[in-house]
Amino acid sequence: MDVLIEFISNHLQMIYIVILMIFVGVEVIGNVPAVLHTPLMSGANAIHGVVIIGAILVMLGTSPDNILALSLGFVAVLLGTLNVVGGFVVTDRMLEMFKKKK
Amino acid sequence: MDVLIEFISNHLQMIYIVILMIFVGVEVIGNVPAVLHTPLMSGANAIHGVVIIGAILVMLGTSPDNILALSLGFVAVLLGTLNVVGGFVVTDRMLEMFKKKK
Amino acid sequence: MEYIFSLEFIYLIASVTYILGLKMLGHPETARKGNLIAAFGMTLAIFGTIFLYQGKVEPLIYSLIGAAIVIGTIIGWGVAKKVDMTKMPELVSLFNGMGGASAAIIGLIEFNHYVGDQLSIATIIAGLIIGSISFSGSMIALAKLNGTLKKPIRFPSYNIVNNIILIAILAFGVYITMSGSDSQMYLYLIFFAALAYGVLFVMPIGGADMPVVISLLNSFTGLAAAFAGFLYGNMVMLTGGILVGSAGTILTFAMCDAMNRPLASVIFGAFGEGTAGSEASQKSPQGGSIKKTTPSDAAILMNYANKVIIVPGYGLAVAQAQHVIHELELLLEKKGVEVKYAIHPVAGRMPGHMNVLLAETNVDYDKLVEMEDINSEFKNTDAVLVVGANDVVNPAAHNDPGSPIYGMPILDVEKAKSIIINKRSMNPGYAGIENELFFNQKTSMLFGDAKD
Amino acid sequence: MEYIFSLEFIYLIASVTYILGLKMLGHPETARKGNLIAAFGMTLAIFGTIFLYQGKVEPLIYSLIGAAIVIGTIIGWGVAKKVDMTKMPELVSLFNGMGGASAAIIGLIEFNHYVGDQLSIATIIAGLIIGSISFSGSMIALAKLNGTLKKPIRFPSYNIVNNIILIAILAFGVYITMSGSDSQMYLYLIFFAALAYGVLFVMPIGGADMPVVISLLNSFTGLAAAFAGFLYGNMVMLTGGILVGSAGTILTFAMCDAMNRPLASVIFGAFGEGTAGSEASQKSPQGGSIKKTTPSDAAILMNYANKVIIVPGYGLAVAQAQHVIHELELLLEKKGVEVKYAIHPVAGRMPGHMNVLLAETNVDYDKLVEMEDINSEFKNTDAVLVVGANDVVNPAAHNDPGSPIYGMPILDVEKAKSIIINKRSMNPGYAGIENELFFNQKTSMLFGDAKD
Amino acid sequence: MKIGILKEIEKSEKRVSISPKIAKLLIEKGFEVIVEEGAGDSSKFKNTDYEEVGATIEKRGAVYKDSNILVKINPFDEDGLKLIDENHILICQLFHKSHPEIVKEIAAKGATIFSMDALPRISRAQDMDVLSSQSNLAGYKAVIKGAYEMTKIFPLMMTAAGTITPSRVLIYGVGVAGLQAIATAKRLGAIVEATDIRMETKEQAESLGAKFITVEGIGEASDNGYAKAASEEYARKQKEAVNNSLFQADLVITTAMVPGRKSPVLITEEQVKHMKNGAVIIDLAAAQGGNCALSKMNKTVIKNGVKIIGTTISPESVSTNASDLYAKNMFNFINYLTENNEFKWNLEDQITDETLIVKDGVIRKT
Amino acid sequence: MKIGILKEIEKSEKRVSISPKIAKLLIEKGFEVIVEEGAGDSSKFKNTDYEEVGATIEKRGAVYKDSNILVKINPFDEDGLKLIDENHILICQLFHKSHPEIVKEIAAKGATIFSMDALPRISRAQDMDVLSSQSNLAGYKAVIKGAYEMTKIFPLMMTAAGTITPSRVLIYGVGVAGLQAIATAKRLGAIVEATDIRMETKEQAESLGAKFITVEGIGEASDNGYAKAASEEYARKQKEAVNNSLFQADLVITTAMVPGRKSPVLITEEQVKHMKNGAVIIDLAAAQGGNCALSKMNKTVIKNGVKIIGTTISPESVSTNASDLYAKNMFNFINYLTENNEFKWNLEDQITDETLIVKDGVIRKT
Ligand SMILES: NC(=O)c1ccc[n+]([C@@H]2O[C@H](COP(=O)([O-])OP(=O)(O)OC[C@H]3O[C@@H](n4cnc5c(N)ncnc54)[C@H](OP(=O)(O)O)[C@@H]3O)[C@@H](O)[C@H]2O)c1
Ligand SMILES: NC(=O)c1ccc[n+]([C@@H]2O[C@H](COP(=O)([O-])OP(=O)(O)OC[C@H]3O[C@@H](n4cnc5c(N)ncnc54)[C@H](OP(=O)(O)O)[C@@H]3O)[C@@H](O)[C@H]2O)c1
Ligand SMILES: NC(=O)c1ccc[n+]([C@@H]2O[C@H](COP(=O)([O-])OP(=O)(O)OC[C@H]3O[C@@H](n4cnc5c(N)ncnc54)[C@H](O)[C@@H]3O)[C@@H](O)[C@H]2O)c1
Ligand SMILES: NC(=O)c1ccc[n+]([C@@H]2O[C@H](COP(=O)([O-])OP(=O)(O)OC[C@H]3O[C@@H](n4cnc5c(N)ncnc54)[C@H](O)[C@@H]3O)[C@@H](O)[C@H]2O)c1
Repeated sequence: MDVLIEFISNHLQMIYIVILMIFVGVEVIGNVPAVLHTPLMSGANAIHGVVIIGAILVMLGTSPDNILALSLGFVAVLLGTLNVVGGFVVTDRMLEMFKKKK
Repeated sequence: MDVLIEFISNHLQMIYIVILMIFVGVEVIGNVPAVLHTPLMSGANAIHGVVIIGAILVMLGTSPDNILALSLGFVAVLLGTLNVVGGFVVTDRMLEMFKKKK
Repeated sequence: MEYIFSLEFIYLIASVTYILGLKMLGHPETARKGNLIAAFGMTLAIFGTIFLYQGKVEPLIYSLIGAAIVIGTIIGWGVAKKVDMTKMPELVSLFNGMGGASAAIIGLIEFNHYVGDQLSIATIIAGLIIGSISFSGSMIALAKLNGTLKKPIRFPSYNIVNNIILIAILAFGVYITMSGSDSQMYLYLIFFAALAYGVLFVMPIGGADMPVVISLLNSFTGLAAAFAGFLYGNMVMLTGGILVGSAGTILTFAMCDAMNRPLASVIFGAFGEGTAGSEASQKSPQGGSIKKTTPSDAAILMNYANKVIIVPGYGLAVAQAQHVIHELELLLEKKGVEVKYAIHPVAGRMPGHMNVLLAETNVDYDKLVEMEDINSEFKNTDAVLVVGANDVVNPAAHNDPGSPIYGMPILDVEKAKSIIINKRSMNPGYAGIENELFFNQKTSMLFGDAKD
Repeated sequence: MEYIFSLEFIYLIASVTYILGLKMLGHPETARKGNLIAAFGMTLAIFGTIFLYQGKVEPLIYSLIGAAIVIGTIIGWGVAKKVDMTKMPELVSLFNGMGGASAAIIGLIEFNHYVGDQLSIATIIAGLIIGSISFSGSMIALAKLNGTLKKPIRFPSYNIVNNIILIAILAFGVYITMSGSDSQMYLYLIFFAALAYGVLFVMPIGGADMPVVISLLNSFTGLAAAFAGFLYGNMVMLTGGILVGSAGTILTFAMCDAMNRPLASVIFGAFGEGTAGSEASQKSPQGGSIKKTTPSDAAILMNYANKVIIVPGYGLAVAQAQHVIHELELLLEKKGVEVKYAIHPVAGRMPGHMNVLLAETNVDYDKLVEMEDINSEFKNTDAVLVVGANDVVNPAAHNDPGSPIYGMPILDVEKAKSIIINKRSMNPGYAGIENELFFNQKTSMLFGDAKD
Repeated sequence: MKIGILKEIEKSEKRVSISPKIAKLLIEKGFEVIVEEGAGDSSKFKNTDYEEVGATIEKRGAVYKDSNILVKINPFDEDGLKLIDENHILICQLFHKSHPEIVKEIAAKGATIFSMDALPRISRAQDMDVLSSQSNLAGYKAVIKGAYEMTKIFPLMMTAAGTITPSRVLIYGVGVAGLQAIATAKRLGAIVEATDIRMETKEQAESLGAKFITVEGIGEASDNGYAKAASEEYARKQKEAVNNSLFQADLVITTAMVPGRKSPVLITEEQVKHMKNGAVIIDLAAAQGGNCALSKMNKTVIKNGVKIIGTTISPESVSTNASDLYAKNMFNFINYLTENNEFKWNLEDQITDETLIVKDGVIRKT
Repeated sequence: MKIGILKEIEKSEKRVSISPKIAKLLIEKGFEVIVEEGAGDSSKFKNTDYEEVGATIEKRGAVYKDSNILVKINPFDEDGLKLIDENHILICQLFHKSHPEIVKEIAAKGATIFSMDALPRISRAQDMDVLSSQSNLAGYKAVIKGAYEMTKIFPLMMTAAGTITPSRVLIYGVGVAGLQAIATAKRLGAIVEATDIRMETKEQAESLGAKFITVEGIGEASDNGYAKAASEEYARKQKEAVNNSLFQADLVITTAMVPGRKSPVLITEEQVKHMKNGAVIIDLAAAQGGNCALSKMNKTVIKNGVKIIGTTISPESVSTNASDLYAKNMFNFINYLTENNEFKWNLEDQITDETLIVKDGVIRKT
């Protein structure tokens, strides 16, 4: 119990941020037309590609002789990039159908 | 400059919270029908009555012999209460017109 | 340790209730509940603060606080309950002022506790200034609303002067912060300066625009609260304050374009009194001035009416809006509103013009009521929608022997609780918002009595 | 000091771009820009992280990172550009998996750096589990979408088993955290367990439901990212992750009721393949299965069409929806869409039935086109809206010598790019959303070829 | 006072000036109502219907003898005039400008007469405006008659047996009659075009879904709702503008009238030659000479495949409704002129002044 | 092959079996078309119109002599039958059930005849279905005729001269004709009620805005679109159910028919007595005896104030359109039966089988 309490009071602001973020997330999606579901999903998908930053941090942190970590990290960054780049590009392509007519 | 920088990096999370809060605020209002403007305003008005907490803290903080502070604080709390209570009650009354018909 | 956590926790909850509350306030159905939720959160926060305060406190102080709260509650409640509907805006303005004052006072008190700590001082000063402005401003707004202050005072280059003062205040504030001075004198100086500015700020603005002003001041107070919150690192004040600050601002703009005028023109009183639009749900008739309103607005008004009478006229034919009106009718009936059409014998340009139109959309014949029969019904009608009719609802026929239509029997729409007049439509077919789409198309309305 | 701040600052900006981006993605007009904004923020964050990193870093590592990013970009871009539209969902699923994997790997690496620090370990484990699940899950989803995996595998009390495994994993996770053990073995054990669960989780779900599943996994990955962010106290990851987490969840539900089925029934495969609804903007025809769609959806589809043909039938008369349809027509034309009516000679129940109906709403005679003339036009029509017509668009007249209408000429709607069939209306008049209100009234649509 | 309701003697006339419903109202107001035998028959009002509401049925002579106020629709005829004297107050559509001789006769008898058609076209007079109420019905019936005479149907129909193109209807004169004609033709699904000398009618016609044919250089002002006579030059321009539509038209309805004048000729024999085989022209202005050169009052002329039917603005065939409306107008009129059943003779009042043609043998208007 | 188009000789008949437009199509398909002099006149088609599209105009005798296929609308009459021989293929509405003697005659001549009215009511035959195409127009015209005969107007009108209540129209038989009648009456603003023995027509009537009068215990099934004869008991129930509306009705249109049978009597003399003074009954079933006991074919009977007009489902008066549609039906029919201008005689085919009454002198259907 105390652990929890301690945790909360230590990371109070973090918690605020998390909660607010959730609100924002919910609000932002609001009621989107169904046609946009896929693009939206794909967009969000691209965004959670931020993990790549984690991956980068890991690599930046690891000593060059820790092969395992390095190679794993390498893969992580690679995958992350895939997620980010691919994600955004795909989304963009999907959205082409929404180009406004003149 | 440094002051600013320092300030920012010290209160980073606060800043996040502020920004997110702003987002939430904006999102939440979204596009409200004009009839709701007054009630909404009045509701918001009641909410910013939170200052009362500040007032209370002041009083709790001041030593009982600091008459000025006390009296001022007293007024502050009083006014704050007015704001809060009055605000919510008024809002509620305004909203009576929205009672759903059977 | 324990109680800190729980206090923080309470604050957390409170902040959430504010957000939820505000959100729900945005929808007619949930508005009321929303208000209560926020109120609940507030109560929680207040008592939390008092009872979970760490460190020793004199009972005297407790009792003082208690007293203040009790008195405040009684007064606030009483006033809020008693005052009659048309005075609501005054009240809001009043309470808003209270909040501002309270914030200002905090500033006054806390100032010398924090001398030296620039950041805090800056915060305090900011809170003080904003709080004071919003206080004095609200008071003026109040005075204007209940008519104590009639005409907007405005002298050449008024705005310039105003802005200069404002800048002076800010500069002074910065100076105090930087200098680290602890002079009470300075403090009160800036305090009064701010008060003065508040007055000057609101003075020149037309009474009809007050709601906008109030909303603006409202978000000011929000900011003030936020600053205080920042000062104490008190989350609930911070969040609550910011929330109101941002929401309030948006709201202000929303209001402005509800009466379609730019905020600037409101503040710098670009328009004169006469044409000044006035805020929607405020029913008190503004002498002779015209109230604009929005479709969604009028829609809600009708949705919550029990009985609506539609008065079609030649304009309906010109706009070919019969289908639209019919759909509106169906819509309202779904919502349980009783809808009738008042057919004036000479509405339109040929005998039976309206019948032809409405028959086209298969409006139920029983819904079409002749003038003689319907005139008695207006008085217990909540809303009348006059679509492109004019002469047939023109009181001049009764009152003005000079007028060409004098002596012609008319529909006594004035008797109804509220009247919506729809005149010349902009480009019909333009898609609007929400379920008012079609209704909206032809609707830019004038609130109040028929006359063009 | 300097650069930290600026990095933090960059992160701040990034987080904001995500929010904005996501918001804009919610509106057809802005969607595209939104996507770009988010992408921009992301780039910013990535390079910021690399170049503003404090403390010494081997060039080797830099180059490695660089390489990884370059390769990733090339592959990702290439694939995304090449793959054809119908395969989009697969791609999304794939990329989502990548993200999950990446998160999982981070967990694997960081584990032993934090042994002892319970909180961090807990975070790591959580990230690891979720990441792995979403990785393996996505892969299965992918396989199902491109048909590698056909039929849903499901054996008695499948769900029970699944849940047990899940619980086991969680319990084990908690144990590792508490025990403070540093055993790599445990780590990998839980890793693989999670992978396995991911597989089992998706296996039994019908291919048509995949989009929902992907969206779900998507929000999982979001969470994983958030955990990683928490681990490093890295704001941008935290915010981004949470954002996706919450948004994704909402989205998942939205999708579910777009195909009106509860999430549960999707996950526990309550429905069989056949009737399984399928996600809206995905065009690939599902063998024989029916696609439901929502009004707002169909609306947008038509708004962005260049040419829409409306096929009225007897149902239109029964529903008396002619006015509604007419308004829709006007609406679309305002949006610059070309609208025509295809009148089948025997639509309705009497000769000229449709003419009577549409004349009532003053539909322009030139817009009514006879079957012979319009049939050629369908192929270059983006959307056909069939309202309460059936036989007259029933291909059986061509294909099925058995059918009573065999030999009757019909409207070849199949040729059009997309078809919306509107059948029996629920209670007309119920107010829907946005400009689709009226349209919506009579609309619960079946996507795909005509047949009832 | 006693009000006498006379039977209309014109053979084509099917209306009656007061319907039982209104007779009832009059009686309630304290008037006595005497109805000539069979007056209501062809409007489907039986004598008994009148008796039920308290009116008395009399032979024609008796009606003249017993009543102070004599009500009719059409001008009084020779034999009628013989029976009137200085005590009689007559009310009917006299069209005094066109019938000076009758006016003289009445004056000679020292009687008094109000003419309904002289009513000013002002808003507050609308409920007594027989021209509006009658020509309105005439507009409706003209279309029905047209539809009946045509060998085509009005609406567009896309059927298994091919598509029937909608009929094209052209309407001259967008007055009350014209507007109602537009409305009715439109309802039946025809493509309707209309033209008028008064520009303000453009919007009105369009508000009923008709296409308005503007005669460029159109500039004839209207005085209080009525049209002035058209200039030569206008007439020419008009023909040019309209011809195109005229030659495609399946049904043409003309309502163009200029009060107290011969109505303008809008369709010449030459134009008729170019019209569609099978087309129909209904000329509501035939009584005043007709808008079509070939039209003859109450006759159907067929000229190379075109049927030209001459009739009037008075909707005799829808007699039931027409009588009801006319009667209501009369009621409002009498009501307006009298105070507890006595005439006010308020000659300052515009309505009284303009409608009172002869007072006690003195001719006030010519 | 040569197609001969004969002039209809019945005096009331204004239609022609092939219009110039269709003649053109036939000629394009390679047929020769011979038109009897003046055949199209009363449908407003001039001989020249036919010649323009490449048809030849002949005297009646010549038409019979030169052509292989003889097309008509009404059954062949005595003199006509004299002129036919075994090479002739005749196409018309024979109503063979009602005209056995004509069938015999034709058989005797060894000729061949298709009867259009025998066409099966199946979807793919709809474009040859003359009953549908014609009764559709009849439904429209019936309303126009009614509106023309009535002394009231259809729509509701609230005017300065009082309110005119809408007319009430009652329609018996919601077939093709009935539906079109509903639509037309509704368009004109009347309050429309309808009744039919086939329950499925309820929704159809309502889809056009009419109120359907359900005869409780209604249960007569329909076979392939046609109604079966109604039971005694049903007839009674129907009258009870309808009376209320019947006695308020201003216009009644009856279209109730049972193929090859005398049409049911739906309105008795007794009922007519209770109807409104001035009401009008249009009986489209008069040819088969009529739905109203009093109606006489092609006559207008007036019985205590009620006008009863007996006519048929064939819309002779809208001849232009009617001919167009009939012609189109014929074209589709001939088209369907022939392959590059030769008959296929595919007797397995339902349409051929059911319409082919006599083949080369052999009677196939009675
Ligand atoms: N019934 C008859 O037989 C007959 C015959 C002749 C004359 N009149 C006269 O006509 C008048 C009828 O009165 P009324 O009230 O029906 O008509 P009205 O008094 O002429 O007023 C019509 C109003 O509709 C508005 N309007 C025009 N087009 C519009 C559009 N597209 N959308 C929205 N509003 C539009 C106009 O104002 P904006 O331009 O500002 O929009 C105008 O004020 C009476 O004075 C009557 O005496 C009647
Ligand atoms: N034109 C003529 O002269 C004539 C005469 C007789 C027969 N027919 C026959 O009638 C048919 C006409 O074809 P059609 O496609 O026009 O009509 P249809 O084939 O009868 O189909 C009508 C469809 O509308 C739907 N519907 C019914 N009420 C509805 C409502 N309130 N809202 C939405 N949808 C509704 C029904 O499906 P749900 O019940 O699932 O909604 C039904 O499938 C042809 O087979 C033709 O042969 C024509
Ligand atoms: N405001 C009122 O109280 C009131 C009451 C009744 C009628 N009115 C108006 O008075 C006007 C006239 O009514 P009316 O029907 O008795 O008019 P009318 O019967 O005298 O004439 C019929 C129409 O023919 C037109 N016309 C005349 N000469 C023409 C020409 N050469 N070419 C083309 N058109 C020509 C006239 O402009 C008029 O519109 C109408 O617009 C009506 O709305 C007003
Ligand atoms: N699907 C097709 O191909 C097709 C084509 C044409 C017509 N039809 C259908 O066939 C049906 C009959 O067409 P029709 O107009 O030739 O019918 P009809 O002319 O033979 O009869 C007219 C109507 O009278 C009704 N009727 C008969 N006896 C009655 C009684 N005692 N009381 C009340 N009503 C009675 C019949 O039900 C029918 O609706 C129609 O519903 C039509 O839609 C179908």
